[in-house]
Amino acid sequence: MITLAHFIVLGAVLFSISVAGIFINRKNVIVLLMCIELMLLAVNVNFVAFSRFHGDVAGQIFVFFVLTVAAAEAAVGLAILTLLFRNRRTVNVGDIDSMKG
Amino acid sequence: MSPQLLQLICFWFFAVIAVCGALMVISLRNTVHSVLSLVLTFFSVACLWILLQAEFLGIALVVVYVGAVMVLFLFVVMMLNIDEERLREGFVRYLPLGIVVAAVMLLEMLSLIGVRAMHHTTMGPDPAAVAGMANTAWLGTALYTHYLLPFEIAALILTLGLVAAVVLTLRFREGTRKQNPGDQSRVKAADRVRVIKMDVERPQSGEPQEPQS
Amino acid sequence: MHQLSTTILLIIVLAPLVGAIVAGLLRKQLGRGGSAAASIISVGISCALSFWVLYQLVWGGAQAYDQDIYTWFQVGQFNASFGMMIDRLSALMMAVVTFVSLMVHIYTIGYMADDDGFQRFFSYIALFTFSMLILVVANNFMQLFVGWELVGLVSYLLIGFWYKKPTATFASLKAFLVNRVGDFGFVLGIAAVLYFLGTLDYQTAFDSAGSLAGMTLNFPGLPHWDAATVICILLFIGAMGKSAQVPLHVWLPDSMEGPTPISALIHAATMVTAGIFMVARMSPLYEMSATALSFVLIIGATGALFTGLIGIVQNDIKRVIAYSTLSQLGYMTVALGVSVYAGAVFHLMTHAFFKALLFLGSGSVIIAMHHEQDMRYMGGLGKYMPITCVTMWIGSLALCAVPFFSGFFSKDIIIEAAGESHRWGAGYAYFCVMAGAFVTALYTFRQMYLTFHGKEKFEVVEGHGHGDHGHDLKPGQLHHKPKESPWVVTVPLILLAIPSLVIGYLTIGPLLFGDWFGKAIHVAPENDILGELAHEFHGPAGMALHGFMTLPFALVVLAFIICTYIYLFNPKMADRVRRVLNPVYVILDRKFWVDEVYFGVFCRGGLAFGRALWKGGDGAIVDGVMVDGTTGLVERVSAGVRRMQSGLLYHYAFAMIVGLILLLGGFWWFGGVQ
Amino acid sequence: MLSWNDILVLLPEIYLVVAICILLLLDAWLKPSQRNITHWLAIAITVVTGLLCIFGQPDGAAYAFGGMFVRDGTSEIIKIFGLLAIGLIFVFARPYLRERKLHIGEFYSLMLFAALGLMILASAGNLIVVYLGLEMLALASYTLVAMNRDSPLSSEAAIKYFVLSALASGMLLYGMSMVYGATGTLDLSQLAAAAQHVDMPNVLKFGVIFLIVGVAFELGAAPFHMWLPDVYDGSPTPITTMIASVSKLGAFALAYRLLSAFGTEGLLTDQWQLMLAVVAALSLVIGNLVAIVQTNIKRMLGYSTIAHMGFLLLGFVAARDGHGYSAAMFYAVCYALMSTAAFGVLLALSRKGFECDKISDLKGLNKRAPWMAFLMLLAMFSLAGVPPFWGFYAKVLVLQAAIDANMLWLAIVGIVMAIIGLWYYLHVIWVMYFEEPEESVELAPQKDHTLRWVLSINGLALLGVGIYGWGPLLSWCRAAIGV
Amino acid sequence: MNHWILSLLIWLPIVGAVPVLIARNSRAMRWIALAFSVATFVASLFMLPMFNADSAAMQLVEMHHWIPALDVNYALGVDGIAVALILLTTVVGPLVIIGAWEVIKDKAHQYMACMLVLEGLLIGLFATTDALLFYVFFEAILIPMFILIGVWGGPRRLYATMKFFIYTFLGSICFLIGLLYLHSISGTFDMATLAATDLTMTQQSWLFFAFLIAFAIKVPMVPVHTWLPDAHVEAPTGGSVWLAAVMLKVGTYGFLRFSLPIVPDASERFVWLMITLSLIPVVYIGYVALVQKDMKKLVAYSSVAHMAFVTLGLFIAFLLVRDAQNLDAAKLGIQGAMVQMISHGFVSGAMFSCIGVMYDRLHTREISAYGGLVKVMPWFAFFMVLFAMANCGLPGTSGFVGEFMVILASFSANPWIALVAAFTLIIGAAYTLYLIKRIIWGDVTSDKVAAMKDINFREAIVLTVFGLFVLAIGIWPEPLIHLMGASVSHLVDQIATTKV
Repeated sequence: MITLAHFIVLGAVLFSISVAGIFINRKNVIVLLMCIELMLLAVNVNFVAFSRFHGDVAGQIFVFFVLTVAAAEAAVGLAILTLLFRNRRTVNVGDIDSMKG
Repeated sequence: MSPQLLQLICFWFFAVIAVCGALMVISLRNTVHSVLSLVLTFFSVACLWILLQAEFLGIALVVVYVGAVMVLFLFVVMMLNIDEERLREGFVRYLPLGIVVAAVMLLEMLSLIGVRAMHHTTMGPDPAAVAGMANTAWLGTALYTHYLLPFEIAALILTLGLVAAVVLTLRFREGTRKQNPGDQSRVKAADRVRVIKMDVERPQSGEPQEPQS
Repeated sequence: MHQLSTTILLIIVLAPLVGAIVAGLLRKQLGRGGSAAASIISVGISCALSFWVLYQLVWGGAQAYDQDIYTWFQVGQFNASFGMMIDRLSALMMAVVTFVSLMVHIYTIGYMADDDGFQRFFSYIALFTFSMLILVVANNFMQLFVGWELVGLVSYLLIGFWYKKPTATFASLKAFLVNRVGDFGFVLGIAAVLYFLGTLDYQTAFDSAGSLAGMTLNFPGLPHWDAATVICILLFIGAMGKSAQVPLHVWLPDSMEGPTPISALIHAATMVTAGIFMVARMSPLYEMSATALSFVLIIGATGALFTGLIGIVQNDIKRVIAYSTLSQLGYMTVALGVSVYAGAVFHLMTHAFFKALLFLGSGSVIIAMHHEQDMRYMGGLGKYMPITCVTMWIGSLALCAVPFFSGFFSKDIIIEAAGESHRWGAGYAYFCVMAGAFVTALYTFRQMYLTFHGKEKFEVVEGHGHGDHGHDLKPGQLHHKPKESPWVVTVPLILLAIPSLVIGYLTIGPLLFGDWFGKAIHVAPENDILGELAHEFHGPAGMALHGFMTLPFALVVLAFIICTYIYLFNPKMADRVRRVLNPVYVILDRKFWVDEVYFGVFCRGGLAFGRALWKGGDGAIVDGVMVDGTTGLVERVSAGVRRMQSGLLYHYAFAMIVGLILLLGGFWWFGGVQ
Repeated sequence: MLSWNDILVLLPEIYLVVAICILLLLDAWLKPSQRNITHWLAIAITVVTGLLCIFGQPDGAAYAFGGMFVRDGTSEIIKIFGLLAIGLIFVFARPYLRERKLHIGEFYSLMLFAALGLMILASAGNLIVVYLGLEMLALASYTLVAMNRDSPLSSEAAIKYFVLSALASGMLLYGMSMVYGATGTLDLSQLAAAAQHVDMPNVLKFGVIFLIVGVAFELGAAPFHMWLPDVYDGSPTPITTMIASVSKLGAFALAYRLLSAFGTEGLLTDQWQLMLAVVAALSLVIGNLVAIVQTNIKRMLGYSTIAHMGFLLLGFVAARDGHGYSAAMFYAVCYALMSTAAFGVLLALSRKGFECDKISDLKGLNKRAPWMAFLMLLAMFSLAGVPPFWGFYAKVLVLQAAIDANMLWLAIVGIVMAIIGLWYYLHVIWVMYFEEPEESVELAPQKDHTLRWVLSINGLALLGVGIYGWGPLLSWCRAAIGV
Repeated sequence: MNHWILSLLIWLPIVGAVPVLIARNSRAMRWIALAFSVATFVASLFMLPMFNADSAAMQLVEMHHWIPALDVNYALGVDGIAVALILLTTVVGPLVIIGAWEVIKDKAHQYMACMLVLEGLLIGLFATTDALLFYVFFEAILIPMFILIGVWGGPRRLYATMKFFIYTFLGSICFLIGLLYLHSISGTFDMATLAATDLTMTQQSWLFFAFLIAFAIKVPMVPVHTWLPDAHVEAPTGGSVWLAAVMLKVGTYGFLRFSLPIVPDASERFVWLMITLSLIPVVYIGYVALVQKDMKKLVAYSSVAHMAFVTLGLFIAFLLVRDAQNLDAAKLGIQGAMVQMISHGFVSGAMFSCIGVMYDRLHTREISAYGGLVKVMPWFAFFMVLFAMANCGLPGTSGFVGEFMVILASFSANPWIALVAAFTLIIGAAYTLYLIKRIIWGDVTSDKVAAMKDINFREAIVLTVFGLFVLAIGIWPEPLIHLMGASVSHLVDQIATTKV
């Protein structure tokens, strides 16, 4: 039967995958953003699982807010992305290193 | 078969799909494809939640994320035409590193959390059911009573997001020609044609005459 | 018994200071005459008063004076004051100092007549008189040291008086530094006195001198030396510097770069004898340590003979006298060494007169020769300048200890004392002083003949008259015949010649064999050689007559004959002798290479050492390694760290994730898990 | 549910929200020429909010919305100084923005949103509220950083800031989820109690590691500091000022709320102390070392911020008793105002077409504008921690806290780095005072009188507080923490 | 009861800096600056009758709570030593201002302001009895000095200022750590209380080294002395005078206020280290000074050598008190150190003023550029020789007193120490008179030198005042010694009492 461990491990796996994604995709910002979405997803899985485990509503509420904020963040983030693209004609973060040192 | 077993099967089914989807997100060459696989992941996770009787969040995830955020992603991806090739280069080179890091991460996390300890902690009964109402109602009451303040703040954050997006993207370009129907309909004949008397003359040779606008 | 008045004593000491300040600071306003007058009057006053004081002490029945004037510092029970101890010893010194100084003042009017530094010179010598008096009247070690250093300062200023001459400035520096080497020991000596006796006051120290017996140094890392020996030797090192004892004698000959009056006053009559005076003053302490006295004896004897030898080969008229001074100081030191302090002071006095006379005389010669000092260009001056010649002869005979001359009595006593003494090293000393008598005569007569007799070795080139001294002239050429010096020069000569003749005869009786010095000089009974000598002393006349039959006189006569033959009748002989004795000649001419060694080791060596420390220590190690090394390291490290900030987004992300992993791992490692 | 008490406690925030909305609407109707109205209005709003914060302050702590919202001394201090910083930035920024065609109403509304986020964060009583406040602050910051839309640099800075910050908040959330999982509560006031007897202690500690990561990121402590120099460098100077002052106060608030929630004995045991210590030491070293080689003064100050955050962390390291927290708070406040002063001078010196951001741009400032040079000197000496300036006492307090906590080695690292840090601050002074001005750049401060006066007050405050004011401030901080 | 005069002394010059800065024309500005510094001097004279030299207690006490939270107070008070040093400061103050009168043309306002602020801070440093306040002044002094050297300094001033500032900052921040450590032990910053608190040997040793680094750099002692020559060489005359005359004393003052009373046992434990560190410069620096080509460097090095006598005098006290029970000798040594401090203040200040006089005329400090000055500027030569003689410790000048006393005392501690210390008689005379020989005596070397004018009235005032003090202390040091006597005895008692 399903135990807490299942979900926590799933969350951990998703988290690790997102980390791996960040490591592997060094160019494409959009994929980076998606990896972060994955990370948030992992978080949410944890929350829901724990909430259910504790029989406490707070966790699910938190998930609700995370979703909301993530939406807003996505909006802003993509806006910034378009801005960047407009200025740089690329979303390849491999080329974006005009500030260093 | 017992419901527990069924649950377990379902869990494994969706979990595997979710993980595969996640892997595809980070590994597919085409950005659009990765977005779509992300959608897949979300979808299956939503199913997992519903499996946990968190129906509202499951639906919300599908609606809000799949319906809005991911579409936004797709939109952006389409809007900015990106040459995939350059974005994916070095993928293979970094793959091992990525795997190692992820593995280490996972190892540390699991060992620190001590999943073994949790392995026997089964889920309790559905709290909503205990409270005697549907999950959504259960969530809603909490949200509008005890969590009113965060709710309001979240609203403000959305406003802020709106303002931010507008600030960043909306721009009035100089030199763009816009129609103004009011002016168009308000126009008079005199405004359209102006009769000019010109005395006859020949243009100076050498420099070409400016065309009258 | 009545008390001497403090006021008068203060006047004696301070009058020259006032004179110096007036002459120095108001030199523009007063002009040459004014400042000369100022200083001469001031010194005259203190001279007169000194004699009055001496009179009071000897015949007026005044009791010795010992009082503090004001407290210099007072820490715990240590205190140092300025004060005066006037007993017959210091009174005698005062008299001698002020008298010679006065003579030199007068003489200077003539000698420095056409020098730009006229006023400056007067203010200096007045200042010197003041410093010397401070030293003489001191009633404690601190003040003694003050005077000690002040005379050193003035001597420095005066040797370098003609600051344009590189040799002069060099000589002044040398004099000061060598003296400082002496003072180095002297200060330690004073410190030792304070440590062992707990006071700096003479009287207290002398009274408790007895307690030194059996005291020893005990400190970690030090042998248990006898206290008295340590004190006395350290103090004597100071005396060696000031009184130009071997091996610190090197500054005195060079000091002849200064004007001649200075050579007379400071470097013959007074300052250089300060060391002798000091030891005599400290007799109660020295009597406590035979070792120290033997040390004194050896040093003195060595100086007495060997410096004299150098004198034989000198050609500069003043240098001859300078070396003779060194030799005579050696005699005095020998006297001290055999604890005939009175004899030392006696010889000090007589020597002051006749040596001042000799210097001033040579100065007068130098004037006549237009500042030509090389005796090889002189000769036959006797007929041009009779007074100088005669007075110089008197001085020379006194120097050679010809009976009835003042020098005889003092020197003969010393020789006899050296013979009588049983102190360790006395035999060596006896030989040295005896041979020294011969040597003295040798260089003295040589000098007299070369200067005043024989054929004239200078030529007179008739040319444009006065004003330019010996410019565009080869050495030994004069514009006009040498002539006798003006009265301001000759009068002091005469006035000094008189005591050179008679003072010994008059004073030997009371000074040596009467208990004239009283408590001022303390001689332990077992060292009382004078007492023994007193038995065969039957009045000065008898002593003088007996003197004709002694070995020293014979040596003098021998030397006289040799010199007369060589320098008067057979001048070729001199060169031949020199050729025969060439190695000896070279040794003497190079002054035993002492100067060269000192210069090489201390000056060049010191500078090289300093440069090494500077470049190596400060430059390379401290700045190079410590300071710049550190900054360089920081720069390099920061440049390295900086490269991590690649500007690439994903690197930043890696950094975060790696950080996270490390934190997790660290926590895991440090066993956060139960 | 909603009682008057809640309204009263939240009065400043509520007022601010309403005011922001009004400002937004009003600004939409104003012509660009009338922007000054918005300007003054925004300043007025800031001031009023500040006053509300001060005067509505209950003695002790007041709770609202069932402990979601806490209004205590700490939150009061953070809010007041945050608003103060915002107000200063408004004043300093106007000429700069105007000359760069950035003087838009949204600037003000976004800044005020940031302020609101800070205020919520400062008095959050629940992890959810912490998160929301943080995000509000963050979103406003991203937008402001990217505000200069035509500048590639600022959009680059924005994307870096955004992505990394999102990553960080992801980790933070993960930590929160773990804490929640372990304790079963999101309420900060109950965490300490719950933390004492948890059946899954590892999960809790594990979660707190992630929390620390999140905190470290917000502070900009190494190795989570990478975003900071680029953001300082890329964003328009007023925004840099905002990041350096308001966000740092926010970061402190975050750290304080999260770390203090667990009490001082229970979880901040040696490992945690050690981790914070390592992070602190690392940021001290990296910040100072890299700052030395900078030529761009904004970047240099960015690295110096990293170093300062290292110092600030010393306070948390030593937070066995409240002294550490109060020292850290003192440091945060002090740092906020030092950076407003430093950047204020840069703002005052920048002109149309001339961005004063190279250190070499300050050459011979003492000749051209002695007063500005003097103010910069005050700021630099204060940042360097030379008495009798304010910054010195901040350093003293954190060092003392570290020593009291037997972390002598950390204190020594601190001072060694302070000495190295001295170098680049002195270099700025050196350039201003000891070098001749270049003919090419014309260094004339803005004519704006309000700016000059306020800036002067801000600069002199660094000296004044150092000479007298720091005592009261310190006791205020201590009272707020409750020691 | 609160006294006011110390606060007056501190703040008068600092406040005076404001009108100086805003004064319109530079002539008025100079007079204002002079007025304020002279006023400070007069005020310091008024301090004397109020002060009772027979008591070792802190007098003219003023006390306001500053930071109750940390028990930091604005606490002022002076004993004899502090009074002497304050007088030194207030005397030097007007002199540097006169010395810079029309010499400084560029940004003269700021220069004078720096001078005044520096004076005020130094007075504050000597007047405070609160450790943290002391530290604040200790550090704050660096700022005007930094600006002085940096703005009006010579060509290599970047190197010099940075070296100076970072060196000293390093020292002072170690001091700070020490203070905080003390505070975490004793919970107070009051120096008297700190002197009374018991400390274990370990604690004392830590503190001792913290203090050592701080003050050794300030003094400076070998091997952390190299900032001084560079700073001096680059500094303007006024800066050098302040640096040499007063700022170096800050280090030794710190030793006798912190190391001696607060950590006596550690000081005793490391006394041979200190004595060695004090004896090395006597020889080492002496030789280094001998070969300098730049006269400012030479005098700077000689300062290092002279200050070594101060530390020597302070620390032989431990041998004398603890081992030999020879309290009088200990007092003698410490007194000597104190007198040496004051005397060196005047002598080195005067030396640097002289060098400034030469520099203003020929704009070089190369010794080789000069020669035969006595011919062209006899009055200057007079003063120069006077101060040179004081510098090599000639009796009758102040330079002699301190060295003499220290040597006397050190013989009682151990003759070897005295032996090395007395070496200064030779080497000190060597480098000083070698300098004199090269610049004063000899024939006029160049036309430039021949064209040099003798000192003008203004310079004459400065040099005369210095000269008077040098001679006064040399001829009659007793008043000065009496002024400090009680405090010195008290210090010896503190040294005698162990804390573990």
